[in-house]
Amino acid sequence: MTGKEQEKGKKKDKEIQTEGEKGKFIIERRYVDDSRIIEPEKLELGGVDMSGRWGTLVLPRTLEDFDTEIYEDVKDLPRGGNIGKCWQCGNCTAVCPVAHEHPEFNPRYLIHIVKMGYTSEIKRHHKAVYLCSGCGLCSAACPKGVDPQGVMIAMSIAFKAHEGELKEL
Amino acid sequence: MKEQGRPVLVIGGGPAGLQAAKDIAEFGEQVVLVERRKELGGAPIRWSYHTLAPDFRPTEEVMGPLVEFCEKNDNVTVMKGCVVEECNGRPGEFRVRIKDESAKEFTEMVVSSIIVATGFEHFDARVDPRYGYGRLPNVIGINELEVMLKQRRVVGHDGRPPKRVAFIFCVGSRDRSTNPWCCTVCCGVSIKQGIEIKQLLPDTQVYMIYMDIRTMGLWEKMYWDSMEKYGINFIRGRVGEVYFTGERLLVKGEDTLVRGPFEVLFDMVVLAVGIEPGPGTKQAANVLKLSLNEYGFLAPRLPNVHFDSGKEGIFLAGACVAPMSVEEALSEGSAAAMQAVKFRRNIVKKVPV
Amino acid sequence: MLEKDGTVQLGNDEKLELTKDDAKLLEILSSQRRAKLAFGTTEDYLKMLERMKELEKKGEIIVHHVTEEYDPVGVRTLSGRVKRIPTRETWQHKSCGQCGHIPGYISAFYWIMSELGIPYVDDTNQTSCTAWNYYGSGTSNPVALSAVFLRNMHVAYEKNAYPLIHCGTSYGDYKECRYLVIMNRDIRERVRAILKKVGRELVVPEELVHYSEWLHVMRHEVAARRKHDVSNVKVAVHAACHTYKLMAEDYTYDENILGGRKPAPTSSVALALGAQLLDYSNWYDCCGFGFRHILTEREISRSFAYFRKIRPIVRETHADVLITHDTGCVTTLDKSQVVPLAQGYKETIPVISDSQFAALAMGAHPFIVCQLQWHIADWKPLLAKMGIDWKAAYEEYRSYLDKVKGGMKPAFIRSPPRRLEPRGGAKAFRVDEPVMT
Amino acid sequence: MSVPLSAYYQTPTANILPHEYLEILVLFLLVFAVLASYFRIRSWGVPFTPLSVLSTVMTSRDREREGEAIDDVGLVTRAKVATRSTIHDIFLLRRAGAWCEERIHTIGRGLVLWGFVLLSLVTLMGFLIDPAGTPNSLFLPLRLSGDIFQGILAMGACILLLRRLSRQNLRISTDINTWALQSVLFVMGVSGVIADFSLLMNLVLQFQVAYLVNVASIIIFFIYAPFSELTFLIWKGSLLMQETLSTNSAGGK
Repeated sequence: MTGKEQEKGKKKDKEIQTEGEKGKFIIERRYVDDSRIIEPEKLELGGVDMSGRWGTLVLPRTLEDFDTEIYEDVKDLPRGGNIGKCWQCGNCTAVCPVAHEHPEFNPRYLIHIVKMGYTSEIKRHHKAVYLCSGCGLCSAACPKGVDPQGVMIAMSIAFKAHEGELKEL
Repeated sequence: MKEQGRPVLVIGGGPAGLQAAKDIAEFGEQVVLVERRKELGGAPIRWSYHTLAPDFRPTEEVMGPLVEFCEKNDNVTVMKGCVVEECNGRPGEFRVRIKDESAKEFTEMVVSSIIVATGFEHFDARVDPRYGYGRLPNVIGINELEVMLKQRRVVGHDGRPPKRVAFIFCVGSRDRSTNPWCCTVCCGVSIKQGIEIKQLLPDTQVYMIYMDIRTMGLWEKMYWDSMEKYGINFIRGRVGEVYFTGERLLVKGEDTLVRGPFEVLFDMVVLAVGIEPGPGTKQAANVLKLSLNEYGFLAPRLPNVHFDSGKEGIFLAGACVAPMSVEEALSEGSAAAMQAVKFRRNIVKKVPV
Repeated sequence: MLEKDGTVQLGNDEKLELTKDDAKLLEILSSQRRAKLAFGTTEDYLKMLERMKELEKKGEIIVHHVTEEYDPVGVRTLSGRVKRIPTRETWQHKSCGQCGHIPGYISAFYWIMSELGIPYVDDTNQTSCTAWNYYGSGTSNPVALSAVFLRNMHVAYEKNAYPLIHCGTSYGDYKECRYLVIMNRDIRERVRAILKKVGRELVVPEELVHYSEWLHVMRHEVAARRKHDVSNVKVAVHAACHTYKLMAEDYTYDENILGGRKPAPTSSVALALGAQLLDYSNWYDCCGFGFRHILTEREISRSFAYFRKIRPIVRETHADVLITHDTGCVTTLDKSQVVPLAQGYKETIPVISDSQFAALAMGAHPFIVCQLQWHIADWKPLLAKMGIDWKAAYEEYRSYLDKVKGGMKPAFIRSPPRRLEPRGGAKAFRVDEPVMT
Repeated sequence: MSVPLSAYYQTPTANILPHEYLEILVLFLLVFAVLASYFRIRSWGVPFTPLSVLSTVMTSRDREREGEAIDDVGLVTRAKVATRSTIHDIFLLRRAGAWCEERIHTIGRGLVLWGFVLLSLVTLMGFLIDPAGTPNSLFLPLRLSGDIFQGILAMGACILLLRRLSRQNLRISTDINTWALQSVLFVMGVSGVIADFSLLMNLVLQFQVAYLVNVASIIIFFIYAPFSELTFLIWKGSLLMQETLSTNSAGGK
C-alpha cells in the first residue's frame, strides 16, 4: 500500500465527516468514539437514498504508525525535557487530584501517547491536557524525575502549536 | 592409581566449567576438562557474543584469559570434542569412560569427583511460528544480532541498515505452548543490543515490545540508560503475527497501555529467544544418573544450593541448573570447584596411604 | 538471519539449511500450535473419533461410513489424520444464504458436477441448520441444534447418499454438534428421543465434508476441462472462519499449498487452474459477517469488511478477483463495497465463490450459470482478463430471458430426488496427496 | 501612637527616588514585560492568547471556528461571557483552585491573585488621581488599602512558599522558577508593608531601606515575570477563556 493512496483515503474521511451526534443506532455505541464514525447527511447512489444510517461507516481504530513530531517539540519546550525518562509506572496519575475528578485527564497516558506518537489517540485526548491544575504533586511523586507538571506545561503548548493537525477527523 | 593422583573431572568448557577448572588447578590439584565441541569458551564464544551485559565488556576480555589458562596450565588436561560416555564406581573413585567423537577412541580414567557444567541452548524460534523466524527475511534472534554487532555491520537481507528495529521479548519463554520459565537474561541482553545498535546507527529507531522488564539487580542501569540516554522506546504488549509485505515486516500486536491493536512496519525484528537445556545436559544426566527437574534442567538437591547435585562427589554449576548470566555462571563454577577440592581433601584424610 | 541461498545463519560458524524437511518441521509445529488454539485439542478430537467407533460397536449409533461406493479421496487434515472425501453420489446440503444472495454460487457448482458427469443428489427434503438462530439470537440450544443436524444426516443416509455441506456455518456447527452428541451421553439420549418422534435414527457421518474440500480433491479434473487461460489472473483467497476455525483439526491442509500454514482448499483450486495466488496481511481476519454483527450492527460489519479486508487486499495485492468458499463471505465482502464506493473510496475488487471461478474457467456461461449480474463489485475487467466476451454473453442472456418470458422452460441444473441402490465395483481407495504421518 | 499626617505631605521618597520617575519606570517596565512575554510566547510557536481573547471579544463579525461558521455574536454577549468566565475561572479560582488537593494551597493562590490584582488597581487609581502624589482626600485611604493588599499578597506568597518548604518531596521536586517567582512576590509585599508602616512611625531609615528593597523587588518582578511560569499561566488562562468564549458564544446563538 503506497502512502499516497493512504493520504487519499484519509482526505476522503475528512470530507465526508459531519458534525452532530452520530451513530445513535449502533448498539455498542459507547465503544466507538465520534471521530471514527462517518455518517453522511446526504448520500445517494443510482437514485437510492443512502443518507444517515444506511451510508454509515466506522473507521478502524488500529494504530498504524509512530509520529514523533510532537514528542520532539515537547522535549525542546520549557520543562518538557524529561519526558523521555517516563516508564509508565502511573505514580503521577495515582496522586493527581484532577485525575480523580476527570477520568479523561491521565498524565501517565498523555505522556505515553505523545512519547509513542499515536496521533489518533492524541487527537482524542489533547484537549484534556488543559485540565492540569499545576499543583505539582505528580512531580513530587515521580520516581524517575520526569516532572510531569512541567511536561504537561510543555504539552499544552505543543498541542496548541499543532492544533491544525490535531483537529478531530 | 594413588588417591592424590586422582583428578577432578569437569564436564563442559563454558564459563562455569573453565572457571571451575582454573580454580581447582590453582589449588594445585589435577583437572580433566571435557568439552563436546572443538573449541573452549562455551556459549559466549560459540555464538560469538559481541559484549557481555551489563558493563559492555568484550567477550574475549572475559573468556580469553580463562581459555588461555586452561590450555596452558599443566594441572589441566583439556579433552576437546569428547563426551563422557560411562560412569560407575563410588564417590572418590568414579570410573569414567570418555569418548573422542571424531577419532572414535576411548579413554578410561578414575576421577575423585565430577563437576557438571553442560550449559544451555538458545530456543529455536521456528518452534513458535507466529514470528516467522526462518521463513521471513530480517527476522533474527538475539544470538544472530550479536554476530552482526561483532562484525560492526547491522544490515537487513538487502544489505541496507534498518531504519526501525523491533525487539520482541520472551520468545520461547513464559509461554505454555513453548517454555514456561523465564530466561532471566534476555531483557538485559536485548536492551544491551538496543544500546549498541543506537551507538552504531544513531538514526535508527529502536522499539522494545515487552511483557515485563526483568533487568535484575544492577542490570537496571542499562534499562534506565537505554531510555534516558539513547531514547529507546518501550511498548508494553505482545506480538500476534509478523507478516512480510515484500519490502518490510508488518508487526501486528497490542499496546496494552493504550488498550489498542497496532500494525506497524519495521525493517528488522529481533527475537529475544529464551534459554533451554541442551542435549549435553540430558546426556550427562543419563550417564551420571542425575535427576532432571520438570523443565529438563539438572535438579539440585535443594533449590537454593545449586552446586549440590544430591549425589556425593558430583557437583553442578552454570546454566545447566537454571538460566543464568555469564557473571553468575563464573561464580557458580568457582563454588563447585571449592566443593570438589574440599571433597577430595576429606577423602585423602579418610584413606591413609 | 535468512540468507539469499535459503539458509539460516545461526552462529558465526553455523548455518542451517532450510530444506524441505525443515519446512515440514515448521509446518507440523505450526499445525500443532494452531490445533492447540482450536475447539478442544487435537487429542480431544482424535479421542472423539475413537469414541465414535466404540459407540458404533455397542450399537448405540449408526455411523455413515465413506465407503468405496462414494469413490473417496484421502486428504490430510490439520490434525495430521487422513480424511476421506467422497466424490460421487453426494447429498447436497444447501445453504440458506447461498441460494438467496448468490444464486450463481450453487448453480455453478451443480454445473461443474454435471460437466464432470458425477452423479449427485439434490434433495428438497432438507432443513436449515438453524445456526442463524444459534449465532444471531442465542435462543437455540445444543439439543435442538444436534437434533436438526442428525435429522438432515439421516435423510442423507436413507437416500444412501453422502452429505456434502455447502454452508460453512452448517459445516462448523455440525462438527461441534457431532462432538457434543458423541462425547455427551445426556445430549445423545435426548436427541435420540426427539429423532424417535419424527421416526428417524441416530446416524452420525464418519466424516463431515465441506463442498470446498470436494472441489479441492476434484481440482485436477476441473483443471483438465479448463477452457479459458487464467494464468494472467491475480487471485486473492479468503477462507471462511466457520470452515477452518471451528474444530480446526478437521479441515484440509496440504504442505504443498501455502506451505501448509493455511487451509488448502480454494487456494489449491486457483493454483490448479494456473492462476497467480497472492498472499496478504489480513488473511486470517473474518470477512465482517460475524452473524450477530450482520444482523444487528450492519455499520460495523460493513466497515470491517471494507477497511480490514477489501482495502488492504486491494492495496497489497492489486488482485483481479477475491475468491472465497462460503455464503456469508461472498455476500459481505461483495455487498459491503456499495457504501464505501458511493462515498468515494476507490479500492474495489470482484468477489466470487471458488465454484463460480472454476465454472468460469471451464467455460460456463457467466450470466445463465454463474449469474454474475447479481454481484456488486465490477466483474467486467475480470471476465475481460479471462478472455470471456462478456458483452456477447450478456446479449445471449438477454435473449434467453426474453425466451423465458415467451414461455420457454428455464434451464434448471438439478437431479430429481431418488433413492439410490448400493452399487459394487467402485474404484480402489486412492490418496490424492503424499500423506505425511 | 499618633501619626503626624504631615509625614505624608512632605513626600520623603523624593530624596531617594522622585515619585514621577518611579511611575515612569514602572510604566516602562510594564511595557517591557508585555513585549517580552509576547515574544517569549511567540517563540513557542503558539499565538499570544491574551490578544486573541481581546480580538475575540472585539470582533462581532462571523468567524470560522473548526470549519463551522458561528453566527454573528454581539459585542455585549461576548463581553458578558468574557466577564463570566473571568469571574468564574480566574477570580473564583475554578481552574486554579478547585483541584488543589489541600485547602491551604487554594487559599494561598487566592490571596496572591486577589492581593496582586487589587494592589495594581489601587496603584493605578492613585496614579490616575494624582500622578505627582501630592496630598488630597483620597490619598490616605488609597495608601492604606494598598498596604492591606500588599499584606494579602505577602501572606499568600508566604503560604505557597511554606507549603513547598514544609514537604520534603515537594521541596526537592520544585522548579527553581517557582521558588524565584514566589519569593519575589513575597519580598515585594512584605517590603511594601514595612516601608509604609515604618513611615507611619517616622522611622525614616528603616523606611528608606524597605522602600529601596520594595522598589528593587518591583523592578526585578517586572523584568523576571516574562521569563517565569507566570507567562505560561497567563497564556493558558487566556487560551481557556477564549475556548469558553467561542463555545459559549457558539452555544448562546
